Amino acid sequence: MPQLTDLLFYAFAGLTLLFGFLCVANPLSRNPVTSAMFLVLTIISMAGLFVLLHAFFLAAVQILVYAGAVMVLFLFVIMLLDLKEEERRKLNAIAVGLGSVAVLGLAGVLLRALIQAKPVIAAGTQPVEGSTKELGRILFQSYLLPFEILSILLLVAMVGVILLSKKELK
Amino acid sequence: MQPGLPHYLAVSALLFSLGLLGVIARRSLLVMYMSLELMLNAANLALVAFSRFNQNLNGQVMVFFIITVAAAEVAVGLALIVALFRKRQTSHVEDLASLKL
Amino acid sequence: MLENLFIDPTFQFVLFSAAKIAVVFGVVMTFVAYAVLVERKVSAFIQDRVGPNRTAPPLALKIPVLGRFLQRCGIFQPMADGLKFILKEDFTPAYVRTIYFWIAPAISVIPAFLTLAVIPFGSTLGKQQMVIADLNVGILYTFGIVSLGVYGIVLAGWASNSKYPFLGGIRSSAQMISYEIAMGMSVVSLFLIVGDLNLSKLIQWQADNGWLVLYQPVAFVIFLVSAFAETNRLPFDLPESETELVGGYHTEYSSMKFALFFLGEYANMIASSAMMVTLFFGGWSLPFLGKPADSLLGGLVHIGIFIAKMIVLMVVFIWVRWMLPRFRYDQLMDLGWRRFIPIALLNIVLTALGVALFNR
Amino acid sequence: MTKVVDRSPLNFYERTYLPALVEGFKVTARHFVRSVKGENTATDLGDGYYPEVPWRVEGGYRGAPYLVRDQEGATKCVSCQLCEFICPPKAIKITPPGPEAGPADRPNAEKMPREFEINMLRCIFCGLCQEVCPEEAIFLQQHYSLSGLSREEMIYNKEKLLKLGGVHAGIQKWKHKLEEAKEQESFPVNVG
Repeated sequence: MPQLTDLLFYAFAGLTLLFGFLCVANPLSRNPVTSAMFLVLTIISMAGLFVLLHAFFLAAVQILVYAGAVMVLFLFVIMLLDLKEEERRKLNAIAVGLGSVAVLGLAGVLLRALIQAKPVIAAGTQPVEGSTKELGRILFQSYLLPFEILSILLLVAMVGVILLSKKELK
Repeated sequence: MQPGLPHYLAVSALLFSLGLLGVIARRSLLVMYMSLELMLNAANLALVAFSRFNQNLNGQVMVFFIITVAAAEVAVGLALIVALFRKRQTSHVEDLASLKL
Repeated sequence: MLENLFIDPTFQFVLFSAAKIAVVFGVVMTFVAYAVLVERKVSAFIQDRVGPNRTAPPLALKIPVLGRFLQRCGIFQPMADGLKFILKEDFTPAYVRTIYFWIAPAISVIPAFLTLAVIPFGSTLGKQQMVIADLNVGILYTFGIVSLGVYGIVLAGWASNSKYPFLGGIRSSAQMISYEIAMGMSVVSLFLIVGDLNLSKLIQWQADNGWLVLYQPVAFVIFLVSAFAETNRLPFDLPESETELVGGYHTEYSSMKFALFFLGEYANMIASSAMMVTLFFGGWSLPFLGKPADSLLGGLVHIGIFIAKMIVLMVVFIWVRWMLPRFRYDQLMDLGWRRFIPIALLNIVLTALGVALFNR
Repeated sequence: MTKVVDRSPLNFYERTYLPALVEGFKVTARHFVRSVKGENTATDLGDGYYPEVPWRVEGGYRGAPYLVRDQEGATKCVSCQLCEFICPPKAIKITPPGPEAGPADRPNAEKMPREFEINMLRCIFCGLCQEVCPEEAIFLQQHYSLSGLSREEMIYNKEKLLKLGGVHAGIQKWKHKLEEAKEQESFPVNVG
């Protein structure tokens, strides 16, 4: 009898891929808002996968940052720009065809590599628990320098965005 | 079958391919940008899976960094798109082919 | 076979969780209905009016004195309101984006209820912990779900395809993102002190060491004001301000779809009151009742204490609505970005210093 | 020239909004407590509340427009259609009698309206019809709670309007005109 968590993995994985597909290639709607909403759903179901991997902190952060802030920003911009014209454009058939071939090739190569790969990890060992405390300790001890660099990056991004969004670019 | 590392990696690979498909096939800057986010998320999933099955938390820390960088990147990218839209009244990549504003 | 099933821990877990969800859902729905009534009564009394005092089923009026009294109190008004919402014509304007127009009300209700899942509304009853899901990252979960609440409003504004709802939606998204930051930063200092993200442990800490509002009054003020902004209540109800945007994002909505927005707003109010009780006012604990209950009666008393605290905070929510005028939008943004975020940051730094100095 | 009055600058304590909050709380609490104790207008309505005891309307109130009869009970309207023309929302519709109609039922009038309809759903109670009427036949009266179950019901016809309007004995234009006319007959005019 399969475990509940195993079933949940297949459910969440299926949902993630389905929503991801509907996000990039929705056959019914080419509206950017629809894409954005499906991306939100993709992110939420991915948070489900994170929970199954016992990365609770990251699951929460994933929803909080991606679904709660980044995608709202996307939605905000889409609505602000009023992209009615975009929905009426025809797709370039050649580009879509060749693109699909390339993507299918890539997916094939990746999956083939996965199947042929020898598992390096011993099957019996206990998987690691992603507790928030442990994560914080590593973040502020081993990764302190990258963390500080990241904060400077955020500051730079903030200044850049304010500069870009000014009416007159001088 | 009990899902292990290969299962998660397969999902991640397929998600990455979907993101790539979006970048290639869709012509709206915003949707392409969203597809890029999808690819980043695929990488996140792979890293979390590695971290879980590899008995150390470094992968999760990396994901933490990626999420932060992605947030900053989205803010700057969207500001650029809005600025571009103000100048050209379009966010369609085929209309944005010239090098000068 | 059947007996085995009842002993099976997974089955028990599912059973008790389902029971808890059903009870919490029912209680919250009742609370929403009567919060509306209290709101109407309080506003009426503040403005020298009488408020709802007529509705009553004929049967109830047969009770000698009590029936009349209950009618005067408006006890039956919520039922009439609910019935009215269900029976009204459900009107979808011709130029809306139909799918989003239909799902937006649902999206605005769901997060409000999901937040309640991690809030410990009592200590223990029997052997069961009185929380639906005792997550290790409870507070982060809450913030994540609350941040999803903005989608309902933004989509409603956009899908209505009309100017005022659109302005309401845009305003609301900017407002909610801004105040989420201040809100999140204000609670960081709490967790610096307690050292855990689990809400049950947070309450236990408060039961042992005193309420956190005494340690962190600044954080409480920021959280309270941000909660007003997050729930779109006056003085921050700019997304729906009647006098300038007609009704904001729900201008085009009628009947049950409108009722869902209404429900969402009040459920959000309940959720944030419950959150504040949990974070700052010691949850189910009182200064002399700090131990998890071992008897059935004790458990019920703890639940009662939690609900009483929550009602007090909800009356604050309702009272403030009739006390303060609406802010201007620039004042709102100024308050969020230039006052609260720096103050919250400073508060975090000071708290961290305090913890480092005293908590060796 | 507009005069700009400088406000006195707020001090730090005032800029924290706290005094305003406290003041607001005091005012609302005072009203609340008085209402609960029953010392406010809220509970001091004497006879009762609105549906049972109708709201008392003050003199200048502009309610629904109705047609009125004169002191002898005759229709005052002469279907001049001025009100129909002036009506901003086009709520009034008059059907004049036409050439074959009989004489009016009162002196000094040639024709009465065959039908006179006011669509109360359109009416905005502006009072222009009353203003413009040369015969003083239509008045905005103090009827404020108009309701009905169908749209047709809300289009008031002549009979209904006359019944609701009643006899308007106060303003009797033609009575005075008749007196004046009689005085004119006994020329020279008695000035004293």
